[in-house]
Amino acid sequence: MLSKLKTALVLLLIGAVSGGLIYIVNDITAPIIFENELQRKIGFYSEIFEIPEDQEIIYKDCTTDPNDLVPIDGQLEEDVTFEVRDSCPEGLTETFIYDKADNSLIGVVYFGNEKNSYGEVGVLVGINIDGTIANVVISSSTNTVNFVKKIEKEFLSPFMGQLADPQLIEFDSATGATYTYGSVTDIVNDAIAAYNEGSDE
Amino acid sequence: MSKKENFLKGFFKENPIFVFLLGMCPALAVTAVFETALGMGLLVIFVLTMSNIVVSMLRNVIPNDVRTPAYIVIIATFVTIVGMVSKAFTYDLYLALGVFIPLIVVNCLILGRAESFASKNKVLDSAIDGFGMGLGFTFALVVIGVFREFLSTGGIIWGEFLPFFVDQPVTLFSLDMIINLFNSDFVIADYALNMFSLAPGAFIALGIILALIQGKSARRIKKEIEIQKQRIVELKKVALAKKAAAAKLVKEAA
Amino acid sequence: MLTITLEALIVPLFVLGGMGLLLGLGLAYAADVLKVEIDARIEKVIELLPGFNCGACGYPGCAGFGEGIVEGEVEQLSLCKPGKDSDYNAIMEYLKSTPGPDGKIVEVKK
Amino acid sequence: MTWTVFAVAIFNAMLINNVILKQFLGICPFLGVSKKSSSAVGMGAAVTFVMVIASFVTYAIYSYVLVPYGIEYISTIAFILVIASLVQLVEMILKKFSKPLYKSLGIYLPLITTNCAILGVAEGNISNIYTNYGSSGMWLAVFTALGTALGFTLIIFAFSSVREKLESSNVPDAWKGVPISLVVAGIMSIAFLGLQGIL
Repeated sequence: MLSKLKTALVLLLIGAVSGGLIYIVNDITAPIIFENELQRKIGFYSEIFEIPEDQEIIYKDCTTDPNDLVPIDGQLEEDVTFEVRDSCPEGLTETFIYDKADNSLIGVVYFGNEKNSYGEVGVLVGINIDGTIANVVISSSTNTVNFVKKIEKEFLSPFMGQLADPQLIEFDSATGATYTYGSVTDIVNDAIAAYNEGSDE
Repeated sequence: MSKKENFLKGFFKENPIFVFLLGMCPALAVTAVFETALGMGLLVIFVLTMSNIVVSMLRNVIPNDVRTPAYIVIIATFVTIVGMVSKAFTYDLYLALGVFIPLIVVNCLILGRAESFASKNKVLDSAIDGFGMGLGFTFALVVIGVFREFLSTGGIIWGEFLPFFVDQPVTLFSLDMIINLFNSDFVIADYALNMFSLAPGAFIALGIILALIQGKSARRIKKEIEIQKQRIVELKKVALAKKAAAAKLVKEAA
Repeated sequence: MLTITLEALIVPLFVLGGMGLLLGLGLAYAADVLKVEIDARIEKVIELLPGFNCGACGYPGCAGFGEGIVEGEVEQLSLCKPGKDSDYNAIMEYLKSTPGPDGKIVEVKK
Repeated sequence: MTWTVFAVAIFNAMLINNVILKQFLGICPFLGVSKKSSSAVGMGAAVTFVMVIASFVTYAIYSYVLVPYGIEYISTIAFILVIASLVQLVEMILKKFSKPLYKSLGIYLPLITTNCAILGVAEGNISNIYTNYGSSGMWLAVFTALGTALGFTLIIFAFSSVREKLESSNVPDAWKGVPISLVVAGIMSIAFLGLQGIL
């Protein structure tokens, strides 16, 4: 019995030490991970709306309490055409981007994630305040690297400047990488639908 | 075995992937691009060295009954730590490797080294063994990664997943550079063999590399056998000549 | 930066430690209750094998390969890819010097 | 959740996202234990058995221990510890009480601890199923595990049958053994690429 107790005690000690070690490392890295994700997000938003580096932005997300991330002080402009909804549109994350200096709305970004036969694609669709598409960016992907690169280079820029209207939007019909591009167009369609639904209210 | 031999054996003589066929899952899954292969290798080097050191330190404490669970806990701790660190500092690499970071735990190379080397040897030797084996593993991954990335894109790019030393991704080498000396608007990526970045290409690329290695060793063995045969033939000749001479002597004496 | 609170630290410590204690006791107890007498040579041969459990020999793990060797199914020890000459020699010598319960000696090639 | 959801989960995990040919999990036993089709079937059965049991257990640990205490970050270590101990226990029980069952199934069990398919499915279930479906995710996870395991068995059996034929064919020295087998696996993978886009 004593030897069994010793066996169990050794496992207990190893388990406890590794638990403590992992806790400490997690404690050190968690804020860095959080900060990195924040920076990444802001980087993507700046890229979509071509915001210069010295201009600071704040954003309001439909999933998280915005006060946790960046405090918004002052009043929002009254004549903004959208209402910040309580819940996200189905399958998308809706984020409102504001200029920090005067709290004016810059645009809306929709983030969608779709699974296809090659893996997953995460796409950010930015829509300007005048209703045109600002940019479409692939933020994360487990799809074939070459296809994604090709799409980023050739097939995302045609979206820029198009009016965000389900009837008018044009997609490229002939691309080599059908699955990846199909996922991108699905998310763009969803985002436009969500945008029109939101702005009608 | 000297310390130097112990360190170098992982590269060629006992290369985990090319010779022992251990740790094949990452060798196929994360080698579509050279950089992810290198990143995976670096993580494995750290885990293998650290777990070898700790297992070797505790080799007299851990009871035999719970050897495997104890080793697994030690390895899993370091794997969790590298997972967190890579998420914090190389987020793109973390995303690209995905589920294969936690799966380092069940890489048979690491548990195998703990069982077969670290549990029987001193701490320093185990550390050297772990580091050398990890380097050998990384070397093999990088060879496969370079092979596949070159075939599937026609070039090698640095800086997309491991953002060290450069701000923007840099093309280290590309066939474009050579072809564009003669023909100005040529893009190799349009003619590249995309299959090698997909699942079937992984199997076939590894098959080709293993066949190259096996072919070389097969030829060497064939050569050795031939040399041995020749030596036997010569020995026979000498023996025959001796016999003939002896017979002659007998004859003359008679 | 480092804000380690004792309450938060205790949770992973206890969960992993508790799991270790529970599983360790359980396994040690089960090993006692569920013990099966097998040929002592099999255990020794398994110990002499590299222990990678990679399955490259075509047998189900090192245990299967060791059993195969002692039962005379295995023709060549070099099927075990991670093994080295020193491992093979050790196994061959051990099997030569130790006859089984029925007095027979197992012979295997490298 | 209806039965179609489960059927789709099985079909998807078994054929479209095949664990070996698409996700590259469990390659070690795939190359090692496929020289004879009888041992391949044994390995497949052992994997199916453990994978289904493990998906129940990991679900329980994840949602009743890790999430309530907010320590999801130790999931890898907790999962592998429990799976490894469970496998060892099942092996001991089989060895004690049923010799024929041990011969056909139990001897493959130790290999499970170094088979990344088991832990890979458990880890994948966290990100794909538990976070999206919550408490109703258990059965979906179990059926995904079942489909994955069936896909593993199917492929390893088909592959071992091809390898048995390859043994007796005249292959150049350089390609003998593993290299030609890898090319065979690559061709099988091309065939399974054709199933993509069905769902």
